[in-house]
Amino acid sequence: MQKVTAVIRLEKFEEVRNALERKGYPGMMLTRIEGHGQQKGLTQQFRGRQYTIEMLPKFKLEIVVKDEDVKEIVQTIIEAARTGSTGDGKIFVSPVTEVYRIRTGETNEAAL
Amino acid sequence: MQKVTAVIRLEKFEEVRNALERKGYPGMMLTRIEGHGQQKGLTQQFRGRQYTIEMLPKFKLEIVVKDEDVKEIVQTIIEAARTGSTGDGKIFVSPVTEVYRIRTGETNEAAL
Amino acid sequence: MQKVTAVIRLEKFEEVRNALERKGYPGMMLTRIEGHGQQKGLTQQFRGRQYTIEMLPKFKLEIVVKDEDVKEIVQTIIEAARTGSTGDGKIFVSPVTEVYRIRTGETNEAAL
Amino acid sequence: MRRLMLITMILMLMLGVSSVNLWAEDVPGSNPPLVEQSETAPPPLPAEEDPAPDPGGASTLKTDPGLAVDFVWVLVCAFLVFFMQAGFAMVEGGFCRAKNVSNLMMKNAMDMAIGSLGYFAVGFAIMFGADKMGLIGTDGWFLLGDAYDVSKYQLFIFQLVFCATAATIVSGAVAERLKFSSYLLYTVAVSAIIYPIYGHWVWGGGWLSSLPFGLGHLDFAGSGVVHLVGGAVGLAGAIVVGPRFGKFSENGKPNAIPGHSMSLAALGTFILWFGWFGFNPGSTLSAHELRIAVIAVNTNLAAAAGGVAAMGVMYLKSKKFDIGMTLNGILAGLVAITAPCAWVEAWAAVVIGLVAGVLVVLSVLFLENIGVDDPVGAVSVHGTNGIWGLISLGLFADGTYGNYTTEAPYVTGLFYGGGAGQLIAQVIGAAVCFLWAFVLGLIVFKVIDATYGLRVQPTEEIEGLDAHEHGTPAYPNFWILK
Amino acid sequence: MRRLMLITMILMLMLGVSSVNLWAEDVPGSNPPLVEQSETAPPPLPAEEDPAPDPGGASTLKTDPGLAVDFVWVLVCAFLVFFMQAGFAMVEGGFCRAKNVSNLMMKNAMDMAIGSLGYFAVGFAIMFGADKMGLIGTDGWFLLGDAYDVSKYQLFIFQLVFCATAATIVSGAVAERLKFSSYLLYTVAVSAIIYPIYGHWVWGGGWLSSLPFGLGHLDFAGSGVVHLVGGAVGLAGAIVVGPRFGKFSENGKPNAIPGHSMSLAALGTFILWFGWFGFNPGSTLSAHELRIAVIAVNTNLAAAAGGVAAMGVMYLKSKKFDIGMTLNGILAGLVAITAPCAWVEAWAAVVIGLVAGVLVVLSVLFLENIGVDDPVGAVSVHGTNGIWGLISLGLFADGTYGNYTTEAPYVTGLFYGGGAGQLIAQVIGAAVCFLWAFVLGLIVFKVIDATYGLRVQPTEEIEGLDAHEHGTPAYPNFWILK
Amino acid sequence: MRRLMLITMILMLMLGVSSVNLWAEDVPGSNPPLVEQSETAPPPLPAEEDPAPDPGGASTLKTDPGLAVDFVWVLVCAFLVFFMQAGFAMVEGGFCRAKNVSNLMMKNAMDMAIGSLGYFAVGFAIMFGADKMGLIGTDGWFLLGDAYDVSKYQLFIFQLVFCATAATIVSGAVAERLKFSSYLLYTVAVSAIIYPIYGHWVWGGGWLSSLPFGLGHLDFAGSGVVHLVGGAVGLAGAIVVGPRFGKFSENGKPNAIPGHSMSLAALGTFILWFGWFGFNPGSTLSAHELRIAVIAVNTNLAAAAGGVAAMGVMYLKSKKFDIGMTLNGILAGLVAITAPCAWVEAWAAVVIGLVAGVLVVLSVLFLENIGVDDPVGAVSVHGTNGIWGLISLGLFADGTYGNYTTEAPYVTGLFYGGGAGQLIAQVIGAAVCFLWAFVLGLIVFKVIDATYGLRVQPTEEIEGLDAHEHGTPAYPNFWILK
Ligand SMILES: Nc1ncnc2c1ncn2[C@@H]1O[C@H](COP(=O)(O)OP(=O)(O)O)[C@@H](O)[C@H]1O
Ligand SMILES: Nc1ncnc2c1ncn2[C@@H]1O[C@H](COP(=O)(O)OP(=O)(O)O)[C@@H](O)[C@H]1O
Ligand SMILES: Nc1ncnc2c1ncn2[C@@H]1O[C@H](COP(=O)(O)OP(=O)(O)O)[C@@H](O)[C@H]1O
Repeated sequence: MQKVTAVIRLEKFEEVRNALERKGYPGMMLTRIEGHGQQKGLTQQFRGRQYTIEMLPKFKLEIVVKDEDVKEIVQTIIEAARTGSTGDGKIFVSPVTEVYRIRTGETNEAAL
Repeated sequence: MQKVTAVIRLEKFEEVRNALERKGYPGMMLTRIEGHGQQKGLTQQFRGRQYTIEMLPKFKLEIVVKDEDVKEIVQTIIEAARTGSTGDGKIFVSPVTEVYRIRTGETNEAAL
Repeated sequence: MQKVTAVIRLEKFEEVRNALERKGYPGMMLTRIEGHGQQKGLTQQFRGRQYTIEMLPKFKLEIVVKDEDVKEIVQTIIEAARTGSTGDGKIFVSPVTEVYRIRTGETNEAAL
Repeated sequence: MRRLMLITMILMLMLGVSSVNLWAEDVPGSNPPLVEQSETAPPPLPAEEDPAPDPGGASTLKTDPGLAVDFVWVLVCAFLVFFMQAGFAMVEGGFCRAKNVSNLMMKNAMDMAIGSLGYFAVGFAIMFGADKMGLIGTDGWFLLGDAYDVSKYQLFIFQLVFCATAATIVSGAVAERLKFSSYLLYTVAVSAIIYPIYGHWVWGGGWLSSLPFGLGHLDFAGSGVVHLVGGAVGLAGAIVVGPRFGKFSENGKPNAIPGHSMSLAALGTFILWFGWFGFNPGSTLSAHELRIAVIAVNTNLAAAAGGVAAMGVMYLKSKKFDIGMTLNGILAGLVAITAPCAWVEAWAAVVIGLVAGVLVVLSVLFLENIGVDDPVGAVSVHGTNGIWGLISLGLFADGTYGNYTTEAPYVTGLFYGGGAGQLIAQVIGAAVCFLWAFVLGLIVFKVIDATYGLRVQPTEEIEGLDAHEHGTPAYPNFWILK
Repeated sequence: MRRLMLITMILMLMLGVSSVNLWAEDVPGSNPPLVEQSETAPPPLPAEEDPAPDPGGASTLKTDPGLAVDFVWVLVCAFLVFFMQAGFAMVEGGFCRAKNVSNLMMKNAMDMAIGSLGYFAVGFAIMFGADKMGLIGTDGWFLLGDAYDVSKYQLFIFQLVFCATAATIVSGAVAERLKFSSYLLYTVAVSAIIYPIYGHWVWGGGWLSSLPFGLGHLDFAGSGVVHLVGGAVGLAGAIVVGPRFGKFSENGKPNAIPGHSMSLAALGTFILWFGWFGFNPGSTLSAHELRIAVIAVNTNLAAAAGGVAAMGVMYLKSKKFDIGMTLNGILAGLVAITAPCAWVEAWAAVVIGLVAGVLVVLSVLFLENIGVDDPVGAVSVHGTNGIWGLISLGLFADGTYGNYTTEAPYVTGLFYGGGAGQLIAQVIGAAVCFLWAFVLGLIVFKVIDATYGLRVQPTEEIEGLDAHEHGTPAYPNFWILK
Repeated sequence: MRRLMLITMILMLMLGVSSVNLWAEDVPGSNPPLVEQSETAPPPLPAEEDPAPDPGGASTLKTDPGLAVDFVWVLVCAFLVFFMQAGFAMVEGGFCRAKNVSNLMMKNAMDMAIGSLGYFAVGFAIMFGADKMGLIGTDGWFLLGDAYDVSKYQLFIFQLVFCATAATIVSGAVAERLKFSSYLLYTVAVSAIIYPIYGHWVWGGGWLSSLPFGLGHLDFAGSGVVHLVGGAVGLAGAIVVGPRFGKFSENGKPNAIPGHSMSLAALGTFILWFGWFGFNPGSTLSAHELRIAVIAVNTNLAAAAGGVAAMGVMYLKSKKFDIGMTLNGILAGLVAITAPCAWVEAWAAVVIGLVAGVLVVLSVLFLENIGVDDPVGAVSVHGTNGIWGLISLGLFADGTYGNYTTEAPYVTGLFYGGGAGQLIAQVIGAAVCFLWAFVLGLIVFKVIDATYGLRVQPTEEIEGLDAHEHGTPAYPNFWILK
């Protein structure tokens, strides 16, 4: 099994979630992170003094899926999350060796 | 080494932590996430207009342990976190290749 | 490719980020977590009743890099994040098999 | 549409002018309400043959030592009304999202600031200056000259905080997407023109106060002058600027966009309730009208009843005790009782409040269903219930209190055997008020939109007005979700 | 236990009745306190041969033009007391968890709303209507008939906000687990029955005010009538509903459950302190008692001393400057000075406040140690210190001020050579007050529990009342931990 | 440096003493301002041959029944000023980081509490006791003896809340790094010594009020006595304690440290604006000066103008509508108008406010550029604009109002043909005020630093004062970033 980790824009989350649900992948973990990449920060100011927010709010989405589903998931996310400007985010795929469902004790693909 | 990632209910965290501590695994990272799975969302309303919260608050627990400890850890978490209703969460195991302790520079199992 | 995950003190983040940037690794995900390890908790009180905060606020930094860069990254983080007291944090390295850039669809090392 | 608006306005102005011509002489007892005072308290706005202006206050006091307590009363009430600005800021902030809170705080602070200067420069003169044909006042600009007088200054501070209230109501209706600079322009228009002109018609001795029905159009503390004006301009603003991204699904179904802090919203509601005790009882402009006690009781009971009714209706509908709607219900009760507060008794205040609580729920849901996005319910609270307040006066006035005086003629409504006269005056006033404010509001917002741009860029709206227009996120230490 | 309660109550009522029989004629100077006024201010509650009710206020003013300033004073003070509702909402909200904040805001808004209607319908009549055997008032229902009078309305609004305060105190003690609908029921009981009946005994001309000790039981602004009543009902509620999940470990050790916002808690404390300046000085019901200045000073000094003492004690115990306890200490000082505020001098107010600050710390820790979970310390602040306030009056009253009048007989306590008479009256009153409110509270909560269910489901409590009872999380844009 | 300070202070004291010797007899009309009253209101501070102290108030009222309304006015205004404590708490809390909010709340609560006790014990006696050589008052300790009098108590409560304001201003300037216990010590010093002595010089009949220029140094409601004193001590504190970690980069470049809640900061600003309506108009100490209406108008317009100017300047500089600076601008306008509010007309108030808004921006940026870290801008708001307020009085006073009286001699400034006399008196007063407060502040903070330690440990500062000094994080349910 694989974990697909996607960093996306906050405002794209609803679209991504709906797209994934339509494809039948409801399970996920959503984390609010701050990201940094090529996107340039925002200049802000407080009581007349300027500063730059280099870290911008993003959502990190983690979905554990069967190996064969990775391609489709990645494709679905890319389509739903793309705006074409810097800051659209990235997707990382990494191996998962075991899965358990706490409620039932089922394991691995049965637990997904 | 392996990373054990467990998604659990907020209110189960204390029990899980105590159970782990009793078994001698104090090190962990706790993240507040929003999860989605088979558990159905909550219907809420704001100024008369209803909406559904599909993403429910969960804790994600990450513990890096020696390969041989994975079984016990998983078992401990499952026991402490189970309520038997949907939304109890899942556990994922994934490989970790190197570990460093920042304070001392120790590495791998010595650093756990 | 590898994911370098570092748990560091909140107040060390700026230094670590600057050090990484100087070395040319701008991309990262930052998550606010609560950590537990050897560092002992803080005794707090509310309306006269004491309690201990066992989980202390930390930042988790995740950086995905080419295999050959792992050493340097780890070294850079260790140097910038160390204070020498318990609670300095840990670094974990784990494999990443695929990377995609959502904006362009580029993959793997080209997407980093 | 523009043509329609212009025509309406011209018609309305003509109606005003002709009414002056027709009625001005016919109605011997037609008094500019605020100028009338109980015998113990001499008029704050002196009559034609003004005594010399008295900036120090010594000679004014000599004419009536009882004025000391009147000044205390009016000033303290004005301070309470001022404090309502904080209430509006908290309610609006609480009902909107965290990413726009700095913006809303700035809007609420600056409509008070800019509104103060605008009303000081021209608004007060238009509203309370020497009347011209029942339409407009014409002196007292910048409080200069004869206006440098303790009585005039006293009237000014009280009226100013009312004007600022009218201005601030709008900010809720157009929240989370209006450009800040456009908001400043709009504030000038309301505080210097839209509000004072209409105010002159009712409180400054203008034509509405001399309508030949009942005792003329009456509005004790401003269900119409303040709240309906604010609500109607807000409706115009919400229509012109359009709904927020995400408020309506593609199929037009309205979505909930929950506000970021119920504690601030509740605090704001309490502050408004508190301030309303200055708003309504203070509008006697005299402590020698002991009727202030009745006004205070009515104000409180209507608020209570409004909250209970709104909560009840929502509970029947959804089996939830809806906090947002309940708070709106409290405010609806307060708005509704504002016009009739001095002329009704306690049980009637309860009834007026109950109706207001039901109306606000219906109005909020109705407006959303027809595609109007009013993030905090300002139009329903202040507009819909402003109208209800004006009308309820014509129904429930019980004939125990006169036209800002304890002397006869008393104000009597339909249910107390006063006939339909007062009710007609109220309906006319409500209609004129809504039309005036709504049409002028449309014009102002359309003009700003066409010339300057009314709405922020989409990315600015999505990332929040705070980051883009102000550079200052409201809660930088917290992990914010939306 | 029920049997015990019933017996206690019957005994208490008998005590009341017999005391009326025994003492009513014996005590020639026994005045219903609020009815008594200084010579310059005629009584707001007219005597037997009432003049015609005066809804407009003109004829009332004619009887005494000085009433204008009295009305201003009483109304402004009533507004300040009203504002305390916001203070309670903020303190309670701040001291509880984020997941229950919408619920607490609703409770605080609705106890004002429902309480207003209940007190309007029956409470006021019971408390201040024509006395029956020293036990209960019997006219003025719904403010109808003769109650439509500016003086009656003035008294009503002032008393109403006191009643709402008593009601709202309880919501803190039962916070985070009581069903909202049960809370509404309870509010009706307190505002329409428990509070008004006891209030009648002390302020409405009832039997406690004619106790044959000292000048009868005295309670200037309500350490007993308002705060101890609220605190004792709260204790009953906290006992019946039981502690929150997680408040006590399996071994019974109490755990801290930190409140979600110290800024709101502090804001609430400041608002309460501010409102108390209406609560205490306003209770003269007359601006012609210049003693109001002394009352204001005492109120402030007791608050200050309470805060300093609570902070000091906690610092000695834990080496921390404990904000929660310090804020409680300030409120404790305010509660304690409420009864004696008009009868003591400044240094005594400081002493009373210092003792209050120590008492509140001991009381909070004691109650937790015996298993009572009072999330905000309402019982310790209002109950424990309500008792202390009543008693301190019997100790420190210095013989410079009479029974709501500047005329003799003056109130003199033990330390000023007045003997034990007043102290005895105070102890009796405190005991009766506690018993009455605690027993009635037990009955009300037990009955609700048995018939309707008092407490929410465990999952609702764990996930928060906001999500389940109201459907509206208080802070949906923030990443919440608990 | 210490030597310098000592010399300055000695010089200053000598200046004071000699001025008394030189001028005391020369200036026949030199009145202690607060002692002077309009004819309708007898002096609250009785003259030499005191009538017997009157704790009950009956005989005082008999001397003048009009006092009832004066007492109401002064007390209500005192309550409003008290409420400013909540405003300061919210502004300071909002402008600082979440990890220090409990600490700031405690500071704001305890400077009121400790300040109350300090002013009660010695401050009031020093400030308003029988004058000794124009330097210091000498009776009324602990409000005992002859001070047990309704007029004295009334004066005490009003002055006390002013004293607390001066004390609380400092907490903003030294926020986020000062030890809490040191703060308590400092509070005692300000409320018992620094503030009362200077206050005596201006308001207690001391030497500055009898300067032989104009009508002596004038400061209507305390731009100098309250705000400049607070601001100057704050400056001393900020210098001695040093900047927060991270405020300046290694190269000395100042960094922004954003505050944690703009909604609280805005709320606080509204509360302060509201409270200022007690601060300024209430300082007549008499409702029989109808000039209070003018004062209220001026107060409001200066605030409005200050906000607009600060926003405008910042917009020109950065193209952002800077909320923090705008709120500071509003407060700057309020501080500046505090001294001249009774002596100028509306347009001048607008000008004074506009200048204040510009000054505050320049001052904030300047102080940061020279390395002073004042987290909330207290020095710029209260110090810089306190000076401007004092001076503007000498420019704009328009000769319509006298020395706390409507009687001549009137106060007239440079622009109204009054010559430079009053301006000179103002400049002298401003210089003395700044020097006195700054030097004493330096001494106090240096002494605390040397003996006891002024600043928390670095880890405490990094992890937050809340966790270490109080044990109570302000927002434990939220995911906090910094
Ligand atoms: N090497 C990396 N490791 C981890 N996260 C990364 C890395 N590079 C980018 N990211 C994440 O992806 C987000 C988007 O990256 P960015 O470079 O701004 O977008 P784009 O690639 O579309 O231009 C960043 O905010 C960060 O959270
Ligand atoms: N495929 C998945 N990938 C990642 N996280 C998942 C996945 N499925 C479930 N989860 C996480 O586990 C949580 C519990 O899942 P759910 O299906 O509600 O529980 P249960 O399996 O007990 O019925 C979810 O809230 C989500 O955070
Ligand atoms: N086994 C582990 N698995 C996951 N995270 C860990 C583990 N051990 C430590 N951590 C993380 O590292 C942080 C620092 O650990 P700690 O033992 O306090 O530091 P140090 O090793 O410097 O003494 C912890 O707060 C926790 O978040």
